[in-house]
Amino acid sequence: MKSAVILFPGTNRENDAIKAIEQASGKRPEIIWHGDNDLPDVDLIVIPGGFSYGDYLRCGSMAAKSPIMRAVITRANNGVAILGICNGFQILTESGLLPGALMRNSSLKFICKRTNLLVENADTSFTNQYKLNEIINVAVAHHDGNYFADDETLNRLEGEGQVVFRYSDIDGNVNDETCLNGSQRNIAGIINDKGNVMGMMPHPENAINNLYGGSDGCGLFNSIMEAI
Amino acid sequence: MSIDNVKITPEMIADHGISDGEYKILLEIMGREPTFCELSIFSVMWSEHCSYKSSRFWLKQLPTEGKQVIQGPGENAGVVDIGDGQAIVFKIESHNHPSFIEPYQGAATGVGGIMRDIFTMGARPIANLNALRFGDPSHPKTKHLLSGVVAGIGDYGNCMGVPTVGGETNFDKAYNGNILVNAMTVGLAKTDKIFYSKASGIGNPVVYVGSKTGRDGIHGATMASAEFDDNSDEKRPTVQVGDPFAEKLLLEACLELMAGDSIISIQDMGAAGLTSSSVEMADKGAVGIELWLDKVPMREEGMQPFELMLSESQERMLMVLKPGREAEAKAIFDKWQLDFAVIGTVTDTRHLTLKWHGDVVGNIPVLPLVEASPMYEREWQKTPKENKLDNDATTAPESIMADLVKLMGSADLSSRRWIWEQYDHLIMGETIIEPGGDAALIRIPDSKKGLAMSVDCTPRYVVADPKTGGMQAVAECWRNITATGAKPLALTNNMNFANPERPIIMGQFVGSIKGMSKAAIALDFPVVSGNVSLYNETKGEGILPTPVIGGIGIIDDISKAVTIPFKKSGEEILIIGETTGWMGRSIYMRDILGLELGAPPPVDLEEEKKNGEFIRDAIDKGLISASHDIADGGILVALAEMSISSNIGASIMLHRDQVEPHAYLFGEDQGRYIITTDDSDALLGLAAITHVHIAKFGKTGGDGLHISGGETISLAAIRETYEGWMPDFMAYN
Amino acid sequence: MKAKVNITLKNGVLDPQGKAIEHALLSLGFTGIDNVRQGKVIEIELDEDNAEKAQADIKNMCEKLLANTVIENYDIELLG
Amino acid sequence: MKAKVNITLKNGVLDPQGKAIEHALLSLGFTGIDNVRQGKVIEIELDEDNAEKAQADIKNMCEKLLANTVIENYDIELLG
Ligand SMILES: Nc1ncnc2c1ncn2[C@@H]1O[C@H](COP(=O)(O)OP(=O)(O)O)[C@@H](O)[C@H]1O
Ligand SMILES: [Mg+2]
Repeated sequence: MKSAVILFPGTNRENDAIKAIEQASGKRPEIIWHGDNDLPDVDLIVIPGGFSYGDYLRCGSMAAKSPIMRAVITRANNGVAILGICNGFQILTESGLLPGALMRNSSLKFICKRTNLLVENADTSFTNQYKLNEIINVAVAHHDGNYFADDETLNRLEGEGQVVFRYSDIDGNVNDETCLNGSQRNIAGIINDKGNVMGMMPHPENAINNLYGGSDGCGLFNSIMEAI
Repeated sequence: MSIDNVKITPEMIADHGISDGEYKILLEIMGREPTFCELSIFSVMWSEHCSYKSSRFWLKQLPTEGKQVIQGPGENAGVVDIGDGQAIVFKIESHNHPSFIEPYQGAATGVGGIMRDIFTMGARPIANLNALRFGDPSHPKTKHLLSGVVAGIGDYGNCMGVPTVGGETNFDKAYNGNILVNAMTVGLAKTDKIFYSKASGIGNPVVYVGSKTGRDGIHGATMASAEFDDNSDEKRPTVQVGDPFAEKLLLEACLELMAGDSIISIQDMGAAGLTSSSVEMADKGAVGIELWLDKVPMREEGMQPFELMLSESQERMLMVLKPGREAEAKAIFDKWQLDFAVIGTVTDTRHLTLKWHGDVVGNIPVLPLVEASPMYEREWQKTPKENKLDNDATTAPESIMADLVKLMGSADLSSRRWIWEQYDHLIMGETIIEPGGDAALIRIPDSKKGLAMSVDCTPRYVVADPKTGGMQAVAECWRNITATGAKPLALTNNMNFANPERPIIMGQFVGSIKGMSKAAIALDFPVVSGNVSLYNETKGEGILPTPVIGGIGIIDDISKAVTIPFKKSGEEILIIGETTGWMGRSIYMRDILGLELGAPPPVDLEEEKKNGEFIRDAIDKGLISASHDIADGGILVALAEMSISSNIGASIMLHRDQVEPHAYLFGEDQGRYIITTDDSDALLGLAAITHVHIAKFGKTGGDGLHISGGETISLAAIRETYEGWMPDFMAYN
Repeated sequence: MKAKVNITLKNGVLDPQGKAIEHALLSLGFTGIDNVRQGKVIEIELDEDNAEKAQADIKNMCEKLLANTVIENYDIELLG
Repeated sequence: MKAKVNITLKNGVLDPQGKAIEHALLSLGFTGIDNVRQGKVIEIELDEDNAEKAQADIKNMCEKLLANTVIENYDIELLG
């Protein structure tokens, strides 16, 4: 499996993603600079976490307009698997590859903590190694993860099984109390209608190790290997 | 007319904080009247902040040697060998005054500054810590300051992608008018790729990189050393704004350039900006530097030479490159969208020569500027010793568990989760022990090695007995690192004190240095870097003496590291170290009885060392399943923390014949650990051989803390107050 | 010519910042306040004297970058 | 009554956001732009008909919460 990780000025979780991909695939992804116009021939493109362009103006807004994103959009339309994590998710919504927007956390504070996620769709290229309604434990680390879309969009996402992860408790309860950032309907991760572009705020790439941090994130990277 | 053609008046001299005596020396050095720009340079270089004039004499007494030390104090940061060709580069630095004036930006730029000190030496920052002190929770400014400082530290470190893994936070009315924000950064470098500030090579280009220069914080360095008065709110425009995004780019660009071989020397622009960086580079290299100030990238119009020399605009570096390597270096900074400008050259004059569109506006001999910088051996007075408190003076409580609940929900002992959840403590994916334990532990990437880190100080001990307090701070830091199984390697320190011109304050400083030195020698825990912040005093009200110790240690195999949560029910709980029930200056005395009396607990360095070595050895042998050092609040607080973090209760037995129960449970004797094991025979055996005090204390299990034959309290009740205090306190802020 | 762009959240879009400010004001003891919303202002100096042209340029900037039209409205003021 | 508070950075205070926006606009191909600054607008609905009183209230809110007067200026517009 060949993969690429996109690097913007201010990206800072690229090595975490690279480690996770390398661990799952045995192959190191290529790092692609934001100013490039072309992408190599790859099966997976990861847009990692961080503060692209300082997260100034709106998170992900400037990265979404960078030259490389035009190439990413083309690949997305051609069906290449694209995963945006955290800032990557924000960039995907800003570039229109995923619906909605990520707003400031309702607490207004940056929040770094482990949380449970309910896997609502285990039938995607990114989640096939999980079971439906499985609870996984991964960390979030963001200031702007408060997912917003209008009701029509939300209903459509839910109706089409495009909501992949929701913030929950250990028993899978999804409610205001388990919604750590104010996201509508506890949405933590969504996928596009074609099933090849996924965005999520939590960090599976920081949960790939049994000794620390847990290994619940492995399923996601293994799923991609399985699908490709 | 340029200000540099203006005649220097006595008012200007006074405004620059230069005393009559100092001005005389200045005239001798210059052999003429200085220009305004020169006067400004002397002013910042001779400020307390840059010259360490009150502290230098005493700092020289700190032990700085050890076979692990690659670079001690005197460079941007200390460097310690951790084997395998790798080194840890670390330092702590204060940003106290700026954080009081503008907590968010003050704290943020503090973090930015210390990170630059680390990566200017060629190390990639891999962890941040911070030690914070605020005023009384009921003081009207405390909430605002706490929320701003934490957000500032978080936003800067989070954006940089460096995990903030540890720290400490205290509240005391002594900090009402002077909070303390001490930030520590730990970086990883290769031992053969450490960069220093020493300039060399006559004719080599002096290069400016990073953000543009504005009128930020002009006279900030002198402000940082001046005692506050009621007008300090007026000094506001000197606040600097941090741009963590620019710093992230600067970090990546510098490390990329450092991977090659074009840099001769490099120095961050911190306090006193271009002045102190150029003087330092010239001084270290015994060369001169000529700067063409009109070439400095400027953010504002009409900037004058002295402003360029004094500006504290953030996110800038100064380097000397090998000749002919400018283009290669510029390409890297262009790629990262940062300014790059050749602004001068190395000369053989040993002068700092400043030119402005070709005209000389300053010409100062570097050596006298540095060497004649004042050094005062200020008068000092010893803090009178207090007697050991007689425990009979403390009345036994009605309910030990009710007092425990109170302590666990107090400002100083309650959970700091509200703070560290605002810090990305997981980025880089190597965090093994997260905030909330003793030391933080991160893995050294691609290895089995772990790096333990802690920052510690107990000011209420230091104020009662500076020497003991200094020893205790070092010992506690060492102990925290030891409790994870790591071997402490070296420390950095941040000396935060009130006005040193008062002999009693200077005495606190001197006592602390003596205590720290003694402990650092005994524990083979040398000082490799540090920072001094004096004049933390407002209208005669000084802070508690606060010598913060930041330490690092290494564990060779992270799979052996031990954490504080209990691991399972039915394990034996033991106390290592002797418990005499020392109540003087304990949190219990202060917060439950409202008394701040008596001598603080003595630090027996022999015992400390022996007990620590025992812990490390037992952890290495796999005999310990959970361990925690016993500090503020004594045994019972430590036990409660282990229980809460694991959700496993404990039953304990008291040896009533020895010490009164409350003194036994809440006393703060030093050098102790609380541990669990499933093989107590082996541990007892090992303790017997090494003559370590060890006492069986109880067993893990249940959903509460239970004193056999006595009270029980549920973990839920403790957790509620423990986790509740800070969120409640900070609600709607 | 100087332009000022006001960017506000669309009606119906949740405004966490506005809400938090409202809460904070209430807890500071202010009363009778409602519907607090936070937006952005961006000021730009333009090397363009023709107002119509400037307006068009800024509009273009808004659509391309300055505003996220999924959630935000913008309006442009030219300050001559 | 509705009030609008404009909050801007004081002159000479570094504006990293403005700087980044300027960069981004330039790299999108816009030219002739300079000195981009970003500020905030806060809109508040007030249960107060007396303009003078409203102005005083809002000023108080600015000093206490809305603006960081160390580095920011604010101005108040009442929208009747
Ligand atoms: N308390 C201290 N103990 C040991 N070294 C110190 C202490 N305070 C300052 N130093 C050393 O003095 C030098 C100057 O410190 P500082 O002014 O904080 O550096 P910088 O300007 O690089 O931030 C550094 O090498 C620092 O490690
Ligand atoms: Mg430095």
